[in-house]
Amino acid sequence: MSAPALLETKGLTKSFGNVKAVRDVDLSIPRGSTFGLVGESGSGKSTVARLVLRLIEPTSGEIRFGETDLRALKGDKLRRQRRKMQMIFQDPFGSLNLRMTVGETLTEPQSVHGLGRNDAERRARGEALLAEVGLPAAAMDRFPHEFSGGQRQRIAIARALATEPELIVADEPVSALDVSVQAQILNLMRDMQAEHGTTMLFISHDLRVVQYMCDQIAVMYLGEIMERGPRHRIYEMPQHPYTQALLSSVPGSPKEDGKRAKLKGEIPSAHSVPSGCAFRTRCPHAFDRCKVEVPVMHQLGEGQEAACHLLDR
Amino acid sequence: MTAADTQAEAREAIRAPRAPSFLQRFVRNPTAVLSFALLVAFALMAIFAPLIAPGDPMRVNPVVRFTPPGAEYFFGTDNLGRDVFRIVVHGSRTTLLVGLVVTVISMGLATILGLLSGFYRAVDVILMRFVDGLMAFPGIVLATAAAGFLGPAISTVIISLTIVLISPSLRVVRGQVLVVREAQMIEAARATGVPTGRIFRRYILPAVMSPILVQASFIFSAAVLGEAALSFIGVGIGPTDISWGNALTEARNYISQAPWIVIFPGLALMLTILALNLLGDSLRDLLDPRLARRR
Amino acid sequence: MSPLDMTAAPGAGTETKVVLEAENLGVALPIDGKYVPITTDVSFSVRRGEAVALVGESGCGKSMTASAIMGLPPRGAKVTGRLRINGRDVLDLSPKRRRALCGSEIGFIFQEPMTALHPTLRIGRQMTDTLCHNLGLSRSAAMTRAAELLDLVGIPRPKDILKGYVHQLSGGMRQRVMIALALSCDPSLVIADEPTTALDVTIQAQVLDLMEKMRREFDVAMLFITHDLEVVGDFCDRAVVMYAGDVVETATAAEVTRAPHHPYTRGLIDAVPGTGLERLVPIGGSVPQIGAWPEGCRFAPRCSRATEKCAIRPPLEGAPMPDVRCWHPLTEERT
Amino acid sequence: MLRYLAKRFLLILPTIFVPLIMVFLLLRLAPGDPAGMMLGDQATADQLAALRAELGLDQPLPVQFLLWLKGIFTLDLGNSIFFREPVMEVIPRYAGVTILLTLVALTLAIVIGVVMGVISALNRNNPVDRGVVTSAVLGISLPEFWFALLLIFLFSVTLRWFPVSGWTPPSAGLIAFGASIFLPALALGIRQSALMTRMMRSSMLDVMDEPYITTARAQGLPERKVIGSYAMRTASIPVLTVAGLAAGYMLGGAVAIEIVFALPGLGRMLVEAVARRDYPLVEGGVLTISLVLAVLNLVIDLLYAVLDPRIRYQ
Repeated sequence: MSAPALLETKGLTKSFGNVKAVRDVDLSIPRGSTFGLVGESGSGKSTVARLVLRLIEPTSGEIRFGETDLRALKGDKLRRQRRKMQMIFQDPFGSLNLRMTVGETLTEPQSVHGLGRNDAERRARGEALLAEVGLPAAAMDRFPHEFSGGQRQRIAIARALATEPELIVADEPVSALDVSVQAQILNLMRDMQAEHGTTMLFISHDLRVVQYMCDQIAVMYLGEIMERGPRHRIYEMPQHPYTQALLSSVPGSPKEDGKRAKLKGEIPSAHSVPSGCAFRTRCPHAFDRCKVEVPVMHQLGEGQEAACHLLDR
Repeated sequence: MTAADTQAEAREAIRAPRAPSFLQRFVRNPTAVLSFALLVAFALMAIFAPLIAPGDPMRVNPVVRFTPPGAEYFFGTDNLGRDVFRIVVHGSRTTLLVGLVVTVISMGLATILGLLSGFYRAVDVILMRFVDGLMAFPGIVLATAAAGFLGPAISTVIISLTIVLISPSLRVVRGQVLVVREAQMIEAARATGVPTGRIFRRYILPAVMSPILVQASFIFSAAVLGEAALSFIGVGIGPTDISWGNALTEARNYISQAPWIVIFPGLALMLTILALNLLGDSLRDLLDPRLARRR
Repeated sequence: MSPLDMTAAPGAGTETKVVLEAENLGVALPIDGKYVPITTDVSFSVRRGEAVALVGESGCGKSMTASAIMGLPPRGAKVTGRLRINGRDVLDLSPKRRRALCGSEIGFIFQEPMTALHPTLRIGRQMTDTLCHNLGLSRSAAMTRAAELLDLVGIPRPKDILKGYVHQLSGGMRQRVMIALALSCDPSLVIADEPTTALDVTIQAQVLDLMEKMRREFDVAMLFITHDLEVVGDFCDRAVVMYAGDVVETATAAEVTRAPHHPYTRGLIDAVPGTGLERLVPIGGSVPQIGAWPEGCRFAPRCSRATEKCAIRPPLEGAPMPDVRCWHPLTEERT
Repeated sequence: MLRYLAKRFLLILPTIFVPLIMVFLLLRLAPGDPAGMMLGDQATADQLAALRAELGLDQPLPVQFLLWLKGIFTLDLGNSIFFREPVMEVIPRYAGVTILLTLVALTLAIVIGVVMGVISALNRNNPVDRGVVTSAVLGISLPEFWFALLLIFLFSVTLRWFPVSGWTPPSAGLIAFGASIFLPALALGIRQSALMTRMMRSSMLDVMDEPYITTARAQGLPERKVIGSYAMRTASIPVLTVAGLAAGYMLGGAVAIEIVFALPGLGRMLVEAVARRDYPLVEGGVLTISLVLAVLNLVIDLLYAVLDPRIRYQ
């Protein structure tokens, strides 16, 4: 908890035209931890992933990576910074170059960042990476389409590890996989994280997966953080009505009056975010104030915070 | 211990057998092989025309005019007693030359402009308006007007066909660049820190090459057809040059007496175009990554 | 009896009539000139008022089974075995009479309502086409009925929605329209193919509630196809677990989700993160590809309990435990 | 909807102006003196100067461009050198033939394309389908002027079913008109109908695999209705998209067809004007073809919006 933050954002905001996809997001990810970002579609969680990696340009806000001001980096400096921060995508088929062998895929990050003294050394490291993710060295000369979905995601993980990054951002890394394979990849990522001490930003819509993987969790809704805190606080004593509803909507959760749904209505479109609290149109406790005033974060102890007017007293 | 676990979990054969290479699949595709062979045959015919049908194809011999096809004149003779076979063989030179030059120039330009257009918004807006304008407009009309101003000659045909055919090619290349540009592998490469130049070379160019190759065979066929049409209406190559289209210009007046003068040059033309279209079709099937993925 | 004026308490006095009965149902598809089996020996039944889950991972054959029951398998498919709907053998019906069962006796709910509803036809037109054809209603009567149905599934301003197109609706609304369409001709069997998979959690809960309400009101037999065991435990009465084209286990939903007997079902449960943080126990390897199933027990290569005996394919009935296709089923409760 | 139409209209402007600008530039930038070419060797210096002044060729290029633009907007395209009367009076005499020919050919191509495409798709991979696919490939490779000659040889010379050549306007009786336009329209439409057959076939195959077709079946609708009103509705949209391109292609193909069948159309007029170096008439011809195309494309865009509501509501 007291570990210094590796990644920190302040007031991170991104607009696409007149759609505000992400608004005022403050994150602080302690070094060596796994930080979970959960939310439904339109919550802006994947946009945050791309913003902190500077794959898209923020409209405003700060991003700090350790001592580095990421927003100040440009061109080649930014590119070289990428050695320290890598990404794993949802679709292992789309994120691999189908025309490159696994070997090329694994040596490329090393060579573009000047790691390894020669090709032989980089190739040896590629084979070591494959072994680490549980694939035989024979895979080096194969192409991505010769592998199953789970194996491809292993290759993507190996690629992300190739530069020994300090931060890995994983965007829904298991949601394209079958349940039985999903568990393999989750375990693999947990092991990697433990072994290398890598800091991880883990993005998912699946609350159970996030609970399994993450120490710190932030819940997003329509581009804003509703609640954040350590895992046990979020899952055992959620304070924000949205977090509560989200957790009790998971299939298998106890029903009230024989009903599963705790929320009425649908997620509003990002084009027309409600005034005041973004969640108020679906909130069972909404009152007049929620319409006019954006709630601020309330400190709830142990690092738990929630943005809701109900917490005022 | 965890590594052992991991390996046990991943224990699973890499999906064998290895996918056949492009060449292996090409050879196994009868349409591809047949059309390619036909094209090679036409190319050889053009190259060795003086050996296959020696003599001047324009030589007039009124004594034998309108001789039907037979052992002496395979394809018969025309109204001036010229050997139709010789005309067909020598005519392939013009046709294939124009087709090749137009394809190379227009595809080359289209690739460069298409890549630029896919990456620079300003270039894109201007080029695409231009392409929209040219795309719908009938190329023959434009080429006819051009021939009027520049005079009929091979160079005129090449210039006007290139102008006309660059638009559809540019569209194909640009469309593909736009698709590839949004592909997740590009974002992944950027996130890894791969420099832009390398992304261009290793990621984008290989991905747009296949549609370019396919498009090239269709452009080739369109150029062959275009040259023939222009020559046929008399605004293509000069009247003293030989091409299949030219041969048909006069032949059409004698169709009732000597249909063979019309049939053979046209047949050669059609076979060439057919071979190119079939080659394009089979290349498209063979190069489609979705099909390759399906084994 | 119209479900709209239904007053009887749900479940009261329902005779347990078998609506759907599949016996050794198999589907084979022609691939490269040979028939490759996609499912084999699928046997189960669904009674009136009951929700039965067909569970499994991708490629297990659950969707293929569903399309075979609908009579709409992919082109060239060969369907074998027996299939009875409301007591009638349907596999040898003529295509026309088979089609007549669709809509009127069987309703279908798809995973992706966005693509399952026609993009350029008004929603009203799609609903009335169905009502007119199956129930012989006039266009205007069908329109009134369609509006009632939309109201029933909780769609506000049904008359406006009927005039609109699918792309104008949100994901949850689309799935409500789909449900209304499936129920429009009062079928006795509803097949739902992953109806909530594409939806967000909070919307998924709403749709599951709606489906439960509709199931009771229309008193239908429901075949619920899903990959999510939690949804099975939450929504269904019984479950049929499929793996590599086979039924591996049939039991009550509670049994399947808490104390399954087949090692594969157990593996599926252990592979999903629960509330506990203990290390997940994945199933090694991955699902075999269609046409490349192992001989004998198809799960054996991934199974920790496999022995030499597993080289022989276990039957569903006649192995150590009834309704479990395994030579070494898990017998004791695991805690 | 109005916004969509306005946008389409703006997008069509380049279709009119790009070809015109190219012709404008070609004429001015080509080597040699246009006035000299038009008048021939015997022209006196005074005659040349007079013609240059009339065509505005004595002005600097930007001024010429503005004058030219003004001419287009006021539909004052000058006088035809050969006919010695305003271009705007010459053109209408020829335009009707070409427009009729193109419309008949386009209709023929769409009807053949849609029918054959659907038949082919519904018989996927059986002999009927293979037959259609093979004919379509042959059709695409068929040079239309050559096909026109073969048609004349077969139907006019050998069978004597149709006149060899010549034009009968619709006012002279529909049967005679039909007889005179059928072969030219068939020759002009054959390639495009083959293209549309392929398009319709693949689009139909795609649509038949769409989930909403399965839904329609799952609702118990009879197959005839599923195909006729559910599948064809969406499958025909891509065919419409290529209809605009096909129309352009046919206006061009009409040049050769008009020559073969000796039809007094714009295409033949254009070739003759080029041969006579009648530049104002050439420009007028190009302008007319551009305008016809623009109108056709607007009509197609309108149809598009009718068929696909997703466009209307954007």
